[in-house]
Amino acid sequence: MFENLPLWPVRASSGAGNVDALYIFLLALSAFMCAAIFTMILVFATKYRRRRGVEAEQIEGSSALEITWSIIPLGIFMVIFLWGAVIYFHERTPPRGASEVYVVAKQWMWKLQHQEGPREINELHVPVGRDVKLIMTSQDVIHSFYVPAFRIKQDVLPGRYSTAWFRATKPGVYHLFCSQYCGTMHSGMIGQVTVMEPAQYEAWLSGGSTTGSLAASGESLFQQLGCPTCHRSDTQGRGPNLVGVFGKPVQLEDGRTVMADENYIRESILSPSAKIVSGFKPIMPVFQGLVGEEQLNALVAYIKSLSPAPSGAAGKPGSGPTGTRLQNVKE
Amino acid sequence: MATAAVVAEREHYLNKEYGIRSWLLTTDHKRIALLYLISITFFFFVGGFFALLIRLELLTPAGDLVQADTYNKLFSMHGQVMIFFFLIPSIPAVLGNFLVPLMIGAKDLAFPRINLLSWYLYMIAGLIYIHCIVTGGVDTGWTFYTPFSTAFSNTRVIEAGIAIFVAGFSSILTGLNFVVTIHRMRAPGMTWSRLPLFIWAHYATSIIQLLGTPVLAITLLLVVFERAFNLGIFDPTRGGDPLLFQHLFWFYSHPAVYIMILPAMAVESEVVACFTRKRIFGYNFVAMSSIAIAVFGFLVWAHHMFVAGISLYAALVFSILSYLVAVPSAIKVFNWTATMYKGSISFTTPMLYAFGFIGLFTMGGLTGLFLACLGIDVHVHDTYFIIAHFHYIMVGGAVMGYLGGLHFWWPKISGRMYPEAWGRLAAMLVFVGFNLTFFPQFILGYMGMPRRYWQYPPEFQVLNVLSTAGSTVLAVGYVLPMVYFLWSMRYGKIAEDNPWGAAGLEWKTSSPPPTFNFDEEPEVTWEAYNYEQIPAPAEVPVER
Amino acid sequence: MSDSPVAVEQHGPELLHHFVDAEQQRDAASLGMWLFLATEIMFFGGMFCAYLIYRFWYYNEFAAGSRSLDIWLGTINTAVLICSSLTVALGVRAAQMGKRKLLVILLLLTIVFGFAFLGIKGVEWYDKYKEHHIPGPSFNVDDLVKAYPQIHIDQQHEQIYFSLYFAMTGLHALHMIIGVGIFAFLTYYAWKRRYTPKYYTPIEMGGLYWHFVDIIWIYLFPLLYLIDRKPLR
Amino acid sequence: MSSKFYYTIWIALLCLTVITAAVSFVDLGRFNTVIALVIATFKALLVVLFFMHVKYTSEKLTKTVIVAAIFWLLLLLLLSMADYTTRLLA
Repeated sequence: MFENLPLWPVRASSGAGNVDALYIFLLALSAFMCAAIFTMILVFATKYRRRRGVEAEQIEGSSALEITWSIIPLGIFMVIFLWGAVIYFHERTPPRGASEVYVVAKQWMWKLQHQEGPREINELHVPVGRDVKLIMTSQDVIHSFYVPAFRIKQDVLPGRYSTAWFRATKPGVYHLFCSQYCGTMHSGMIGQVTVMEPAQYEAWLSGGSTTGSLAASGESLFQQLGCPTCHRSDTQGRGPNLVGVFGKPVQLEDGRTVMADENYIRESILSPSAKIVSGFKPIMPVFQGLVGEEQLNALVAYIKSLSPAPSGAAGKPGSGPTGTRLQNVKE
Repeated sequence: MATAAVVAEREHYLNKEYGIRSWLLTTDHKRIALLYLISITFFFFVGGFFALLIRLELLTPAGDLVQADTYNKLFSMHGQVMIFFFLIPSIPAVLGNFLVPLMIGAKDLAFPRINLLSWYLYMIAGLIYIHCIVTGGVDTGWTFYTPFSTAFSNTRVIEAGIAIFVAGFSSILTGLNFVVTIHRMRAPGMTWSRLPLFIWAHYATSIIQLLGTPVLAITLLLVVFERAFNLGIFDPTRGGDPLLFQHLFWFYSHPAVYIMILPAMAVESEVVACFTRKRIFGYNFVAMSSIAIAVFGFLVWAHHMFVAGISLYAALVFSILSYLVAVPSAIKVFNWTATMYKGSISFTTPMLYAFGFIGLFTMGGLTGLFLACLGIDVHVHDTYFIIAHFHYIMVGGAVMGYLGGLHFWWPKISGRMYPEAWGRLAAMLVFVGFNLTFFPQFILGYMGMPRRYWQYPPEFQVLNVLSTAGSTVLAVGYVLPMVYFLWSMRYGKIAEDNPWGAAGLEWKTSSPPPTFNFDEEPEVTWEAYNYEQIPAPAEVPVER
Repeated sequence: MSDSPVAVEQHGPELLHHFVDAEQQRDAASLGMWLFLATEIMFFGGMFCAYLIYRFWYYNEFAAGSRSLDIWLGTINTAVLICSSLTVALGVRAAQMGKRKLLVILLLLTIVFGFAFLGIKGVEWYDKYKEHHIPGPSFNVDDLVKAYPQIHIDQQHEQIYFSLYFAMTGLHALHMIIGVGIFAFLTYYAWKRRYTPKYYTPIEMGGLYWHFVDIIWIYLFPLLYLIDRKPLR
Repeated sequence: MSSKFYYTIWIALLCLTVITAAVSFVDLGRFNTVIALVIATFKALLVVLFFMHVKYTSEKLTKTVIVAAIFWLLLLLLLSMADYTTRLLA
């Protein structure tokens, strides 16, 4: 109902409606509370304004009343908390099988690369109805990826990946803001997200220069850096076999078990000695400073592509083509 | 400046001695309060000047009034000046300094020389900061987020950091003095349950100052070390975690919000009681809610970091804890409202500020619920929604409280009445101007306008113009009291000892009080807010 | 830093005007000092927090860095500080009993121990300087990588350990310097017969401060020096 | 308090220092850290209780201040760790 009001942001993602619903609930609650308190104050102020010969009535207070107006708000707060937590949990858990876009933020631009290969600067094209997961990192300071129309925001940190996801529901062009202050042209670090119908999107995708998928460029980089000498696809290598590693728990030498997510792979490339896989020696050279953020993204995308895409992607129209492509790279 | 106005023959703290030395070397808490008053007023107008420039820049979507770098410095220095050099010391160091010993019946604070030292530390910090401003300023935002502040900013971060470090110790010493004074210096009969709520709230504030400020001090020091000596504690290129800085920073800076708002609540309790002529409804609950706010305030800091990359589980924990601190704040609002029931309410300037405070604080507090709520915070974090929210708390709450308190105790401080009509006009201007300035920013925020933007998409312009228009009204509302307070020091009506017919020990001594506060040591035999025993003044004293 | 000397405000031997009696004055000073020490705990607490997190993340680098410190000098320095705490405790007792000469001697001894600690600390820092273990552009821990091949060291992460080492020991040393200053002050006034068995609050307060700085070191020693000394396999 | 008492505490502190340094050379796995911290806390307690006279002070307030400060320090440490220890879980 607020779609046409100029004072309300567009709703263009699957999650936006949930956020708006909670927001409207909170607005109504606040309006009610304000109205109640302000009315009481106004009524008291007129009714009990100072009159000659009328003394104030001394009232000590009432524990029952105090407890009532502590417990009832607390109850309401817990409802708000739970409702908000559900939305947040949803926002922070990307669905399996989402197509991936790698984002590198730097002062003061957004560099994005689709897993299919196309690169964009300060622009992101996505189709309607597809889950898109953003895997983001920064080259310098903290930035924040903010698309008001999608109601998503996530700080982008140097030295690690942070992720966000959305499913666009409405074609159009929306603002992409950097919302974490990042220096001189912080307010110039804006771009746009173009949401297209799937057919148009496929046309756009094939229209660009064909650089090959991100995983493919990752693979050639993997070869180039000589990684396959140790990371062989059998069990004979001096390094762990990387096939099927991603998304699974990894047993470390010191007894810990960690989940092999994007950040784990990233750390294992940049600072291999931090987490040694059980049964292997810390012989891998450090790649900190040798590979740039975008190369790193390609490597991560490649290593992820070595793990079979989850079958849970079913039921999400539009995610089909990427899923098969990933599996092709595997062998 | 205050000495010039005094003509009464009776000896009191203002006319006991004259000359610059008698002020700069004073250990009298009342004189130190006035020293603070002058210095924080100066910084208030410095910060206000930056604010006006920011609002003027935002009149148009394009960045046309100042350069981007200048704009970044303006909002950074606006924040730092207003928070560390105005709001944190405002009520505690001026009204608290003046009133804590008077209210508990002491001759002075426990450590008068440390009190003076704390003012000197504040002045040293202020001078360093002014030097920082005039030699180029600082552009890190008031939050100093790393790695921007440590490795990327080209401005005078070290100087700003050291200034705030020193100001922090000034704040610690004030808090330390209050706690010791409240524990050790109470007059005979002044039991804990007889303390004015002003004292309870200042006690809670002091706890935060004591236990929170050192963490800010060390955090800023580590940032300074990182810039100056190449240490790498927050440096992501060496494996450091930029979020660690944020954790440490907000460990202080969230409770710091309560350093600003608790004293304002302290003022409101006194003012509401006086002008409804009633004991505050639920004294125990209001007193304990201050302590609860101080303690719970330390448990919620990471709600500033819901989108910063903290773990999902930590976010859940900090969100639920954030709601805990909302309960005692709500208790206070309900109790003030309940106090008005069957009262005898008069609409003096301080009471108008109190009405304004309750209204604006309620709105600020309710929008705080939005921000503690994980699902909403993701969308509105780092937008103008946040800006509006914390200005409702800090300006709508703390500054309204400060101005209300200044009017309420002005007769005691200066021995003169301010012109009531002008006072009411200024209070109305502040209220209207404030809402016009900051309400549109809630809408801007939900529409998605990020904070700290020098230029912005044109669809946000209408609301920004409204906001800028409001800020000019607000500015007039702030200049007016300064003018008529100064005027009243020479021309104002001589104040009686207790012009409002208020309860509280501070009204039992003369106006202005003698140097040692009371001619005879008071002995307290009554409960706080014994308004049934105090005759109301025949009419609300109005100038001329 | 401006924090420390102020907390031991020098009350005149006579009662200050705003106190009712000497007991109130003494109690106020004592509470003030303890509150000040509480703020000091939080001041160092920020660094302890950073330490805890990074030790959790980069245990190997912390272990290697800890091994590179001289445990003998560390232990000796701990002993030196404990001795200084003893002289302070005895000094307060001497003041209580009005033994002026003993008090002055004990205060002077404390100062000597203080300087000894700072001197040893200086030697340790100088060693770190020679070994290029000071964080910054010339930082280099190839020597540690060679010395402890069993520990997987990341050179960058190692800088975090040494950053914390220098921040923590540096600020501790600064507190020591301030402490020595305070004690020089106390010695002078003790010599001038300012303190009597009825009035020795400044000695007591200075003592509390000194003990506190000692306690910080009591924690810094195991946290920085003893992370991992067990024989390497 | 007699000076002998102070000497006893002093000896105890010195012994504990030597013990903590010596024990660190013995491989006890995780318990090395635990023992080091337990000994440090014990030493700190000796200093606080006896050298700083907290044991004999009649005042509860002093103890309250100390407990409050430690409580706040733990708040800082534990709530920060609530983030760091759970980051890898998600």
